[in-house]
Amino acid sequence: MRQLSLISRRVAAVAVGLALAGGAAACGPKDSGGAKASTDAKPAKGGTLYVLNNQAQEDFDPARLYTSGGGNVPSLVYRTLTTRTRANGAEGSKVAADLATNTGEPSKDATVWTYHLKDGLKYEDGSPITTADIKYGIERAFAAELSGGAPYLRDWLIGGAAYQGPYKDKNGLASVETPDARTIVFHLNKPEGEFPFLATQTSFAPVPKAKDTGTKYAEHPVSSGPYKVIKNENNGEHLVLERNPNWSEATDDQRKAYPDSIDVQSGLDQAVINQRLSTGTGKDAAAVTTDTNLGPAELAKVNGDKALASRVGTGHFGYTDYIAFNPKVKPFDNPKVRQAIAYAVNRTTVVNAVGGSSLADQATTYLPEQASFGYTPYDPFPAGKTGDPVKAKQVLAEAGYPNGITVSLTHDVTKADEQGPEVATAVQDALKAAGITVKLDGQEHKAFSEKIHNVSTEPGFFLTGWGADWPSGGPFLGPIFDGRQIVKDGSNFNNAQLDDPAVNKEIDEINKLTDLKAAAVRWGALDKKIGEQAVTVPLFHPVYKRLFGKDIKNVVISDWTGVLDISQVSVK
Amino acid sequence: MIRFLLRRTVSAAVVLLVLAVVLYAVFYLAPGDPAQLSCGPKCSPAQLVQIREQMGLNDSVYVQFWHFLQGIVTGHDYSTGTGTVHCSAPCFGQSYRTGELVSDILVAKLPATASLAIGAMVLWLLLGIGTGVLSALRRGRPTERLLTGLTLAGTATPVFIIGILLLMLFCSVLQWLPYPSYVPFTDDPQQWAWNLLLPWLALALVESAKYARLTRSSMLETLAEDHIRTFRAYGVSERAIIGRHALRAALTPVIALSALDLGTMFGGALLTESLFNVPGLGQKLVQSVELKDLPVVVGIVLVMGFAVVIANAAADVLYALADRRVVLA
Amino acid sequence: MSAATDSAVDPAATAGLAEPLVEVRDLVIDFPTASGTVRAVDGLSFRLEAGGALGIVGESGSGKSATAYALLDLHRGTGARTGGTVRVAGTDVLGADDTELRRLRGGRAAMVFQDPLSSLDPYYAIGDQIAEVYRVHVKATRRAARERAVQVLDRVGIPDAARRSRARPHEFSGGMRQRALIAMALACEPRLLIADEPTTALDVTVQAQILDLLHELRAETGMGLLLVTHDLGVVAGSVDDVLVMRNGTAVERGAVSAVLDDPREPYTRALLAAVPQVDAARPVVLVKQRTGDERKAAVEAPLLEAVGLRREFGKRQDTVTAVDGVSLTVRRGETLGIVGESGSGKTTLGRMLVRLLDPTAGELRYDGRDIGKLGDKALRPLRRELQMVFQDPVSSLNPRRSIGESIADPLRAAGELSDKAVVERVRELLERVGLEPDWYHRYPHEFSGGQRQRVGIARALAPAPKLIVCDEPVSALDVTTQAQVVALLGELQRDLGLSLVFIAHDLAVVRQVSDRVAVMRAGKIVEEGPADAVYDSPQHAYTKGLLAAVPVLDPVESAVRRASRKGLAEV
Amino acid sequence: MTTQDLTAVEAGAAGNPAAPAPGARQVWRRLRAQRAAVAGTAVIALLVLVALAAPLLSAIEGQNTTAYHPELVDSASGGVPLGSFGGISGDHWLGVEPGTGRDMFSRLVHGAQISLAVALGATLVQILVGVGTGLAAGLGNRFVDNLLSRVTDVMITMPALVFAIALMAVVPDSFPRPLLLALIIGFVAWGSISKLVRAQVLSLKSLDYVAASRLAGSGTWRIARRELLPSLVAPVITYAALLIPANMVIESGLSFLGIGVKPPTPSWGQMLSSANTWYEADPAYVLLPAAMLFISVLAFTVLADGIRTALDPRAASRLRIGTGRKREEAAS
Repeated sequence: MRQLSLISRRVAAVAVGLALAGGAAACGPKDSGGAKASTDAKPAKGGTLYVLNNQAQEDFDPARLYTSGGGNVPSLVYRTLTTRTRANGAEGSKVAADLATNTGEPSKDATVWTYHLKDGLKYEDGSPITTADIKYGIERAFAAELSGGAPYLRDWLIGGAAYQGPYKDKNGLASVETPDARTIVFHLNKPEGEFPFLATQTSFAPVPKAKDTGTKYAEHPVSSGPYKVIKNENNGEHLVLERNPNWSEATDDQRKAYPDSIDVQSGLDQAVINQRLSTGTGKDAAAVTTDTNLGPAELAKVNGDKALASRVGTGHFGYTDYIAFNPKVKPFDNPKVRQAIAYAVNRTTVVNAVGGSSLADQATTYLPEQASFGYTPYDPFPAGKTGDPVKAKQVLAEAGYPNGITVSLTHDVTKADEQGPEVATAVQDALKAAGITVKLDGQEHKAFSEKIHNVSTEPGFFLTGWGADWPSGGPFLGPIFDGRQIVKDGSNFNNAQLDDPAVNKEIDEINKLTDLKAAAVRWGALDKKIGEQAVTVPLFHPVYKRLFGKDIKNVVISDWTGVLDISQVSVK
Repeated sequence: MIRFLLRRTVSAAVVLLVLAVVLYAVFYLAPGDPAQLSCGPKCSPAQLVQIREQMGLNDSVYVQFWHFLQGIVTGHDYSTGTGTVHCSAPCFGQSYRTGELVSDILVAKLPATASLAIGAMVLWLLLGIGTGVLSALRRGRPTERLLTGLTLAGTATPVFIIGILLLMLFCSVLQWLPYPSYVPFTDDPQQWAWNLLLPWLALALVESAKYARLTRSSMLETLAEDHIRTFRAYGVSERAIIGRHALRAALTPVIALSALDLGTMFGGALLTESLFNVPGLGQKLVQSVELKDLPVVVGIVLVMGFAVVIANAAADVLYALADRRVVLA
Repeated sequence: MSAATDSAVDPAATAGLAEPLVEVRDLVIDFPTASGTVRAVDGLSFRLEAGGALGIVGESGSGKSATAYALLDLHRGTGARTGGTVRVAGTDVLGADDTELRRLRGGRAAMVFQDPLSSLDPYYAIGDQIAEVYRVHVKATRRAARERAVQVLDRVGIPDAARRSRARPHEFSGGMRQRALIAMALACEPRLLIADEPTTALDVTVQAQILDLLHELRAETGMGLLLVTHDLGVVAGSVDDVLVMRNGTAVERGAVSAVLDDPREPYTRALLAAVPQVDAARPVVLVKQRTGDERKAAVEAPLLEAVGLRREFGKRQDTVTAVDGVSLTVRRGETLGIVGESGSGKTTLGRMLVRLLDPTAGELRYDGRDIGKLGDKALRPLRRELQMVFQDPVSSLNPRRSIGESIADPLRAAGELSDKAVVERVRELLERVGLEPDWYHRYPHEFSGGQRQRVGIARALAPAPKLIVCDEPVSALDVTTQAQVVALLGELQRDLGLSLVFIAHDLAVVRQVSDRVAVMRAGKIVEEGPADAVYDSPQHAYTKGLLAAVPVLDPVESAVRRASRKGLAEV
Repeated sequence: MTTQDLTAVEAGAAGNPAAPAPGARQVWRRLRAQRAAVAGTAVIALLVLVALAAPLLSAIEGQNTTAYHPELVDSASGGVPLGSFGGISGDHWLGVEPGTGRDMFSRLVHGAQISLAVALGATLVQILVGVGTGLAAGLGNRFVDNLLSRVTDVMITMPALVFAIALMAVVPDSFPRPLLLALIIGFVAWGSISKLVRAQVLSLKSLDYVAASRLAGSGTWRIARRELLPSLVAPVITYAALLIPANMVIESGLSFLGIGVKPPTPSWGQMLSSANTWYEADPAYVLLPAAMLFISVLAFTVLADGIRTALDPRAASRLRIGTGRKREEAAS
């Protein structure tokens, strides 16, 4: 769960051949949370929780971690100004105060945010946590040595773009003020009503300057959370966490911290993880995974086994896989062509290609089906479950191609990838019926991602997907459709290169809102408005199925992460 | 002997240097920006510039390669931001992606690879020599034909097919073994062996076929030699001839070949490591190639190349020890 | 002590005698081959009394080795079929079961093979190998067996036997290895020693030593000896009786003196006539009658002249000097013989003379011009004038090209003749060397060794050379073929006025063809002079030793020489 | 030499020690005499036929490699095929692929095309490069020999799979994949054949007939062409026959790792890699491509064995030593 956005998910899916990591977890609006068997049992303190993961907790440094809501394992060690609400389902997609007394006090136009620390906050060594440490932690995230974190600080904080981190620039970042040890003030260069979401990220964790060892800090970070790092082997491959005696439940109403210690073993094959969790012998009975989904083949097995099925948690994560168009490339400059494709798409075969209806929901909206994003159902080009080739043909004829058309679809060649050949072939197969001949242009996945995120090489018709860094419409729609976020000389995510003044204006307007509920409604409306332009064809939202051990109690899967939250899990 | 070692060292160094140059060349031709790799997604152009500077990527290829060579010979100091960390010689640099020292990665990944390679070798030698001897003893009989068929099938089977079939059989149908998941020897020797059993078996079945054929054919070749005729003409029994004279001669190439194979196994068992999830060098290499994490790739390949070179020299020495007629040169 | 008896001998007559050591009756050996069964031995019968010595002589393909193998039934399990009866030391060999046969093998009858290097296991110490064999037949401790091994090694004249018994075969010289094999044979005190071409792979001086050793051992232990060889000279001094074989049957048998002095059968006679005699001067018929002018020209203008020619192999301290400062002269129309034992550098020298090898130092003057340092290109026009005939008729012809094409090679390379003319010329050459012109399109494997050597000669002749270096041209051939090829060479030289350099280890052959002879040893020429002078009154001790070691056909002379060798050794 | 050989030669029977490598007809006869080799040849012939006729066979079945059949899989259970043995039916002779419901038979027969084309292409490249460098090293001067030998060492040292992976990552995606695979496999695994050729050349060079050819005034090129190349044919063919199955294994290995031909082009190794997790839910999905690959590789191996025996009955063990390594990397 280190990285959540598109590219990072691909990076996380490192090796070809090593099936890709589930990356995101899921939380479900429909049937969120864990299975019933475990929710009934009463959780108790004690024992050791084992976490079996595929991806190592690499770069376990608060500055380098790219997490959503502070991550799962990291959030056991790093407390941040705010954090996500540890609750099942939609409730779990809200921001909660953590180190701070509340989720933040905005100025009127949401450009200045002020936080106050709670009383009695201590590090693992007993020393007090101050806002200066939080400021230092934020500054560290700007150091080139500690690259890898999220870009928002750089984009939002005044002077962030030029700041080079505390090692090179001893003066510090002026836009983060600490008038006293308990107060911290952020000055933003534009209104950001969603700043409390940002403050959940690990870069908002305190780092005592005296204990900073630079790139080595990850080996022995100073804990502010309920657990401290006892062992960090092979760059996060094996982490052993033990209870931090200086953490106090009284200052933390989110983390439960039932187990006495937590052992995180990574680098395991996903099949092995699921195999071990399902067998559940010995220690594996007290094991969970935070990054491994049930695969299609395993699902086939689990579905036939009731006992096993009761140990599967379902999650939905805010993610959408879609067809993207670059309207600068012919014939996709013609909206009718794009619409014809939208009509022709067969979402059933597409969903089957990524593992079937248990692992993906058909999508017609760009925003995920969760209230916090502002989900508003719409389907501007109804294709039904299996596509509408007749309508598609008709629209294509209107576009001036009565005899069909030949186009090239760029996709990732990585097997079983959501942008992989199976999905591409499904699209190809469906469009054939509408008279659209699709040639497949498969690319190695690294080349693919470089190609589609560069405005000069971006193909006209390709598969891609997007997940937000926090459960809100802002990070979901902004990077993709905000015309100001078209990046000419770097990674560009505005695939459609949409620069619609009306859309831009609306985004700015919503960003000023600090009432997130009101904002969500407007994001939903904006989504619909953009959707009608047919610059994308949403295909599906992935669904996640997580297996957990026999002894696991108090399974909580929020709509924010979709993963079973290990700060809530009990093994006794 | 000393001259032999000296010459071998020089030629090994040349081979490894060429390898490093080739890799550098290949990866510099490859599209992709290491800074991007380190920076992660949504990296701003300004940030990229800083990172390039920090990683020394603005230097020319030659300068970077020179620094790399320097690091191997003299070690290297890296800034941690707050201080420096010394990477002692031979220093292969830092991972572009995670900033880990490549030497640390190598040290971390080597035990799994070594466990896999050495265990498999023991098994394949036992299986291979046993089968070879048996088929030489039973030559011309149905047993030999059966064994010949089996070994032929063995040489023809890609290791991942055998691997999948083994998984199917032992983990799914019979459920005798857990789905293999590497446990370090130092943690639990029994679990270590138990979990490596299938990968060992998969490699050994494929490899032993080769050894069985080698053993059998060199035994048969030896059996056709004049000195065997001598011992026959002196009334030495067939069993003694096979067990003492033919096997002895057959062992020489077998030992030499197994040294070579052990060397290549250190880098060559990509598929086995990948299939059975053995967190070794091969697996790491595939991942790093995919990510174009050049320092890690170069480090691992050099270690593999080194292993092969050592194995080659070892094979020659073993050969010479086993067969005194051979002069080391 | 006449051991060889007729198969038709009255059984009653022999019944009274003690059972013979070896008795072979109607032996038939068939080898199945791809193209049908080949009968190697066809109804052979002979016997050997205890303590007797029988020589079996024949050219290749006569079935002599097959017969020797049958005495221990080494054919068992090879697919060969044997028929008739073979009794050795009281055992019915062909009928014996494996255990009984094993008891005979090495215990009562031991065998010594031709190639002593390949006949020993390279991986074990020689002493261990002997001990192993010993323990098969004698119940003894490991230690006792080792002691026995040292004992027999000492007996066969291995110096410092206790230490040397720990050496492996490759650390021994050829002669020592053969001694070791004999020691192995002696270990169990067999009643019969079968020696299959025991000296063929050895140099002449070593051969003499081994034969002397066998002689001594026989006298000492009273064991019977069956000596199989192609060399009548070897037989002459070593056995009592001889059996001449041809095509699997006995041609003639009798006491060795009788057969060699007065052969009854034409085949035996032909065989004897073909054996070159070291003490016979060059047959006049081969010598070209030279006019006075020619002689004078020859003396004045040497065709090829080597001065201080030297050749090293290897680098730095591994350097081996194969030819060490050789100076010699080849005159027009004459034959220079070069004799030497293996490793003397004669082949290296020969190859340098035709510039197949580059001299490390020294000068090589052809027609007064130094060609020793010419590059490949500059050499090419000269190539045709200096040709070579090679030793091995197998490797000297490309098996994938027709002999006509091989011969045509130099003509085509010169590029002077039309295709048709080339073919015509090749046909002429084939005829000239005694082959059918129509064999142009045949491939080497269709020819016998002698014929192939003729092809090689034709190829050497093709470019009309001035000098041909013949490197052991007849050593791979049977004695009768050998004589024919030698005759052909002489004839060609006479007709074409060629200069020849004739390199050989066989002193007799060299004497037969040479005007002048150079004796080589360890890369140097130790003696040089007119052939008769060198042979009849050798000056250098090495030459003397060499000549003394040559086996002679006369058993009496042979015995005299053995005695004189003993004297030489004791001096 | 065996006792038998020796005595047979003695008897003038075993024919000629100078027996040339047998001619084509003789090889064919010897090959035909080996039942296994005949069977291997038959399987290969069938395979080639299947590969060539793949579109036709699919058409006869009435399917193609890309059509999705969502109705044939259980979408809620991860897409496991409905019906037994991976959904075998009259329409889908070998069932369908889990998830997509694509026709297995079509994909398997099309997979034969890739396997064969890449293996043969790569072998061709290996022969060209290997013979070229081997000849040059064997005939060239010391410098050339040393240089080429070092390069060859590097090629042999480098695990072929690793090199292939690295190269695959560098070449632009527009390059046709099967051709690229053939080229890359060919260019990373020619080391051993080069060594073989060099060794052969060195030993042939010392033969008298080559010396005779030099005396005849032939230049290096002429000697190479006339005297050496014909003698290299047998060992090179023998070796090449072994390389084909080895290359097949490398190709499937690369595909298994996910870097072979691009999907949706079907390839056996690729199918195996996705089938890897399915062995419990849908064993047919694993077993079919595994069987195809196994049978093909086995057939080629058996044929190679036969060819070797036919070309030189005694060379078997000698050659063996030199061939194992490259293949192992591919196989492991």
